[in-house]
Amino acid sequence: MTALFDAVSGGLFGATAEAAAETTGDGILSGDAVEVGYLAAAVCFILALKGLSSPKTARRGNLIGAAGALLALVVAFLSTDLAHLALILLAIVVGAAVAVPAARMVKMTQMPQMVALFNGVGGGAAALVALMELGETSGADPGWFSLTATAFTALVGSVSFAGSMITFAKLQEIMTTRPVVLPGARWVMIGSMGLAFVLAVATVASGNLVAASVLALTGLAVGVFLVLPVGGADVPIVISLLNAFTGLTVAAGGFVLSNTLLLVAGTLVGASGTILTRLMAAAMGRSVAGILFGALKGGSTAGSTAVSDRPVKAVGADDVAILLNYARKVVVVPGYGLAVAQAQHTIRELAEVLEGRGIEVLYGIHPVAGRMPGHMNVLLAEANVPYEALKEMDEVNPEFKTTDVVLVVGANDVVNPAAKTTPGVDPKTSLLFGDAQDSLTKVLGAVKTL
Amino acid sequence: MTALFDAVSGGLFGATAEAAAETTGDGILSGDAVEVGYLAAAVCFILALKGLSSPKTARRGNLIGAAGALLALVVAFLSTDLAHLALILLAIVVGAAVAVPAARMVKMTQMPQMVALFNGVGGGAAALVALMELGETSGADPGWFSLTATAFTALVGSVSFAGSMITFAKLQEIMTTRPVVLPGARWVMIGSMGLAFVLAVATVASGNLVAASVLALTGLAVGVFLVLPVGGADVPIVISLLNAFTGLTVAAGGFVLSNTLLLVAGTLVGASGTILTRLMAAAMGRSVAGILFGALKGGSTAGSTAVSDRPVKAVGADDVAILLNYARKVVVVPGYGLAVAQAQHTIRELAEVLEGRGIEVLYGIHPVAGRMPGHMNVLLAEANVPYEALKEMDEVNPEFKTTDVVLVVGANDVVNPAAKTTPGVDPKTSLLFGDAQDSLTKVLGAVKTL
Amino acid sequence: MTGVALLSVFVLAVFVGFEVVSKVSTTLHTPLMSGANAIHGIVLVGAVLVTGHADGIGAQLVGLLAIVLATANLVGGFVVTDRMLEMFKARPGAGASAAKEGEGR
Amino acid sequence: MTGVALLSVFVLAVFVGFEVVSKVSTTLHTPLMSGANAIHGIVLVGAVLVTGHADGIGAQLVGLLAIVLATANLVGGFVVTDRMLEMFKARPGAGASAAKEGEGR
Ligand SMILES: NC(=O)c1ccc[n+]([C@@H]2O[C@H](COP(=O)([O-])OP(=O)(O)OC[C@H]3O[C@@H](n4cnc5c(N)ncnc54)[C@H](OP(=O)(O)O)[C@@H]3O)[C@@H](O)[C@H]2O)c1
Ligand SMILES: NC(=O)c1ccc[n+]([C@@H]2O[C@H](COP(=O)([O-])OP(=O)(O)OC[C@H]3O[C@@H](n4cnc5c(N)ncnc54)[C@H](OP(=O)(O)O)[C@@H]3O)[C@@H](O)[C@H]2O)c1
Repeated sequence: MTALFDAVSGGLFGATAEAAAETTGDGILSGDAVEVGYLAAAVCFILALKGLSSPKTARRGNLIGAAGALLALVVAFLSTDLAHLALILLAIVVGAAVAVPAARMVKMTQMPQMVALFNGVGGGAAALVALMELGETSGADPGWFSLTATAFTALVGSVSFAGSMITFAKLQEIMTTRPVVLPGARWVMIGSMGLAFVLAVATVASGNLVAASVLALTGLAVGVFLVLPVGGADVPIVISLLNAFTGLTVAAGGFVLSNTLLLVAGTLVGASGTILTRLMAAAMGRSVAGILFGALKGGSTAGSTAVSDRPVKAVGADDVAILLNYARKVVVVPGYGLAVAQAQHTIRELAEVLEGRGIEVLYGIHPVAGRMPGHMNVLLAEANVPYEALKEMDEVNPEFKTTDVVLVVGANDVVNPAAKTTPGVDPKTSLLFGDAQDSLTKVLGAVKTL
Repeated sequence: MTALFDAVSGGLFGATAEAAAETTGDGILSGDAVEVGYLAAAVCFILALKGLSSPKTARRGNLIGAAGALLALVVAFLSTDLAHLALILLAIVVGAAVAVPAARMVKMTQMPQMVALFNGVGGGAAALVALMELGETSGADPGWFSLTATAFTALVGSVSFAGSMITFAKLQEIMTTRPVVLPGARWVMIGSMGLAFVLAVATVASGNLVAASVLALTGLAVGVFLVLPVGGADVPIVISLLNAFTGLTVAAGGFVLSNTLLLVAGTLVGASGTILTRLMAAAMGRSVAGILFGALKGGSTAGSTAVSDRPVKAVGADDVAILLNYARKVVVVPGYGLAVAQAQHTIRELAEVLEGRGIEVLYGIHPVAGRMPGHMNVLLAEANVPYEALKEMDEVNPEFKTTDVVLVVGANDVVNPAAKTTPGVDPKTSLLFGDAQDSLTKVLGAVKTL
Repeated sequence: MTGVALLSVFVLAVFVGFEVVSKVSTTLHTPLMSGANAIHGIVLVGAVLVTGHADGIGAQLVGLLAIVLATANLVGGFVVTDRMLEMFKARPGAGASAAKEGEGR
Repeated sequence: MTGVALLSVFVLAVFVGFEVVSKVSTTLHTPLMSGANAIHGIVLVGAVLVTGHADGIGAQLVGLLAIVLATANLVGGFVVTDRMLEMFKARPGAGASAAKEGEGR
C-alpha cells in the first residue's frame, strides 16, 4: 500500500511540478502572481456561467467571461519569455479576423452550426497543444499521470473536432441530415475504438509522439463514426455532448501543462455541459447512450414515420384568423418550421395585433423545438418578443386549461409525440398547410381586416 | 509591481510549504496519499451538505459526512509520527463520552442549545490549535500570510466560543432571554474591537505568542458583548452566524496548518452558514448588522411590546372543535408555544382525527417559528407528521385562499408581525387562551365527541 | 500544498458552499445547520496533528483540551443531526392528498 | 502547482460546474452552451505558452495553427453569445400582464 502510493506519487508529481516551473519561472510576473492572475480569470469564468443561468444577468455574465479571458491572456504573455512573439500575435489576429465577422454575420437560424464549428476548432486546438507538449518534453519522462492526460486530450480533442465538423456539415446541409448508417458501421466503430484504446495504452507506456499522433488520427475516425448515424432531431444533444467533451479535453490539457486556469475552465465546461446534455436528453425522453449507439444497434435514431390514417381537419387562413380573434388567451407553440421559414417577425406582429385587441398571447416553448435547446427563445427574442412572454413547457402546461387557441407554428413534430401533455390534439385540431411565413402573413392580413 | 509580488510571495509561500512538509512527511502514508485521503474526506463533506439539502437524502448525507470525518481521522493518524498517542486517543474518548450521551438524551426543545454548545467548543478548539501552532513554530518566521490566518483563527474562534456560550446560557435560561444592554456597552464593544485590531496587527507583525493569546482573550470579551444585547427572537440567526464564524475559523486554521481538509471543510461551512444566516434574516425581515449592533445604537433588538387595544374574541375549546369539524381545509400554524408545551403529539393526533373525517390538514411553517429555523419541522417530524404535509411560508400562503380554518398554536408572535401575509387576522380571529397542550387536548376531546 | 494552491482551493470551496445550500428548503434549515456544525468539528484533525508534535507539557495540555472540545463538536454534532433526521420520514403510503400536493409543484 | 493540488482543484471545479448550471431555465440553454463553448477557448493560453517554447519549425507551425483555432473558438464564442443575448431584453414597460405572470411565480 505504502510502496504503491510512493511509486505512484513519484511518477505522478515529480515531473508536473517541474513543468510548472518551466512555464512560469522566467517571465515578468512571478510564478505566484501568475497563479493569482489565473485564479482571478477562473473566478470570472465561474461568474460568467452563473450569470448565464439567469436572463437578467446573462449578457453581463458573458462579458465577465470575455474579460476573464482577456486577463488570462495578458497574464500568460507576462508569465514567461515567449519566442516567436510576432508570429503568435499574428496568429491570434488571424483567428480573430476569421471568427469575429463570421460570428457577427451568421443568421440566427445558423447559430447552431456556428457553435458546433467553434466547439470543434477548440477541441482540435487542445489536441494539438497536448501533442506539442509531448514533443517538447520528449527527453524527460512526464510520468504516467501526465501521459494519461496527454492521451485523453489527443483522443477526445480529435473526437470532438471531427464530430463537430460532421455536425456542422449536417446542419449546414452540406451533407444529408438523415442518419447515415454505413454497412458494417458497427464493426468499424468497435474496431476504431479498440485501436484507440491500444494506442492510448501505448502512448502512456512509451510517451511516444508517433503513438499519440496516430491516436489523434484514430480519434478523428471515431468522431466521424460517432456522429454520422445521429438523426437531425438528436443533433442538439450531440452538440451539447461534444461541447462537454471539449471542456474535458481542455481540463486534461490543464493537467498536461500544470495550468490551473485550463484545468478549472475546462472542468467547469465539462461538468456543466454534462448536466446540460442530460437535461436536454431527458426533455426529449432519450438516453444519451441511445442516441450515440442506437443507430449502430440497428436502424437509425430517427423516430418512426408511419403515416397516421386519422382524418385531419384542414382549414384556411381566414378560419385561423377568426379563431384567434375571438379567443381570450392564445398560446403559440413555435417549432423548427418557424426558424426555417424565418417567420419570427410575422408571428410577433400577429401577437402584437392580438394583444392590441386585449388578447393574452403566450409562447409555449418546447425545450428541444428548433435545432438547439432554447433555439426558439433566441429566434423570438430576435424578433423583439420579450422573454417574460416565453414560457417553458412546465410553466405553460397548466396554462392550457384556460387557453382558447393553441397556434402550433411549424412544430407538428414536437407537439405530436408530446400529445400526452398537450391536451386535445386530435378532434379539436385543425391544420393550415403551407410554409409558415406565407401562412402567417395571410393569417395576419385576415386578422387585421376583422 | 514585480518586486512587490516577489516580496509578497517570498513571505507568503516559503514557510507554509515547509510547514506542510513538516506535518505530512514522516508517517506511514506518503504525503500524496494523505492529500488524496483528505480530498476524499472533503468530497464526503460536500456530498453531506448536498444530501442535507433535500429531505429524502438528508439522513444519508449526514452519515456520509460522519464517514468522511472518520476517514480523515484515520488518515491523520497515519500521516505522521505522533507523540503522546495514548493521551490523544484518551482525549478523543473523553470528548466522545461527554458528547454522545448529551446528544442522545437532549430533548427536542433543547436541540438549539446543543447546537450552540457544540459550535462554541469547535470554535474554541480551532483557536487553541492556532495558538499552539504559533507556539511550535516560534523559531521560524511563518510569513505574514500564515500569521494573518493565525490571528484570524485566534480572534474569531474565541468570539465564536464566547458568543455560543452566552447563547447557550440564554436558551437554557441560565440567564435572562431579554436583551442585556449594560450601560456604556457601546463603548466597551468599540473599545474591545479596537484592542482586538491592535493585537491582531501586533500578532502579524511580531509572530508573538503572548500577543496572540491576549488577542484570543479579547475575542472572548467581543463574543460576550456581541451576543448579550441580542433578544430571544433573534437568537436563531445568531446561532447560524456563529456557526459560519466557526467555519471560517476552521478554514483559517487550514491555512495555518497548510491542511486542505480543514480549509475545504471550514470554507464550506463558512459559505453555507453565511447563506443560511442571510436566508433566515431575510425571512424575519431583519438585517444581520441590525441584530448585532442594533442594541448598541440604542434600545434592545426586541420588537415593541405595546399592547394593542383592539377587542379580541375569546372562545372555548368546543367552539374551536366545531369550527375545525365543519371545515374542508385546515392550516395549522405552529409556533414556539407548541414546543414549550410539548403539544406536538396532540396536534398530530388532532390532525389525524380530522383527516379521518375527510378534512385536509396542512402545516404552515413560518421559517423562524420556534427557537431555530426549521425547529417546528423537527418537532412535528418527531410526532410522526409526514414532511409532505409541512409547507413553507411561500407554499402555504396561496393555500390560505381556499382554507376554511387556520389554527395558530402558540405562534401569535410570528403570526402577528406577519399579518400582511396572513389575511384576515383581525375580525375573523378568535383566541383560545391557555397552555397549548391543555387546550389542544380539550379541543381533541371535543372533536372526537362530535 | 503551496500558498496559491490553498488559495485556489479556498476560492472554489467558497463557490461550492454557496451553491450547494442555495436551494435548501426551510424545512431542513435546522438539520443543515446542525450538520454543518458537525463538519467544522473536523478541526479535530488539526488538534491531533498539533498535539502530536507538541513539546512542552503546557502545550500538550492545551492540545488535549482542544482535542476534547473538537471531538465533542464532531461526534456530538453528527449524533444530534442524525437524531433530528431520524424523525423525517415520509408518510407510509397514507395521505394521498398531501403527497399529491407535494408533487403538484 | 503539484499534482494533488491540481487534483483538488479539479474535484472542486466539478462540483462548481454541476451546481452552477443545475438551476438554468431552458430559455437560456443555447446561450449557456454557447458561453461555455467560448470559455473552453481559453485553451488559447495553453497554445500560446507551448508555441512560445516550441523549437522545430514543424512544431511552430502546428502551434500557430492551434493558436488560430483556439482564438476562433474563444473570440467567436463570446461574440456569438453576446449576439444571442443582445436580443434577450425585457419588454420596455409594456405587457403588464406578461410581466405580472413572470413575477407571480
Ligand atoms: N432538419 C435538421 O437539420 C434538424 C437539425 C437539428 C435538429 N432538428 C430537429 O429535428 C426535428 C425534426 O427534424 P427534421 O429534419 O425531420 O425536420 P422536418 O420534419 O423537416 O421539420 C420539422 C417540423 O418543421 C415543420 N416545417 C418545416 N419547414 C416548414 C415551413 N417552411 N413552414 C412551416 N413548417 C415547417 C414541419 O412541418 P410539417 O409537419 O407540416 O411538415 C415539421 O413539423 C426538428 O423539430 C428539430 O427539432 C432538425
Ligand atoms: N424565549 C426564548 O428563549 C427564545 C429563544 C430563541 C428564539 N425565540 C423566538 O423568539 C420568539 C419570542 O420569544 P419570547 O421569549 O418572547 O417567547 P414568548 O413570548 O414567551 O412566546 C412566544 C409565543 O409562544 C406562545 N407560548 C408560550 N408558551 C406557550 C404555551 N405553554 N402554550 C401555548 N402558547 C405558548 C406565546 O403565546 P401568547 O402570545 O399567547 O403568550 C407566544 O405567541 C419565539 O417565537 C421564538 O421564535 C425565543
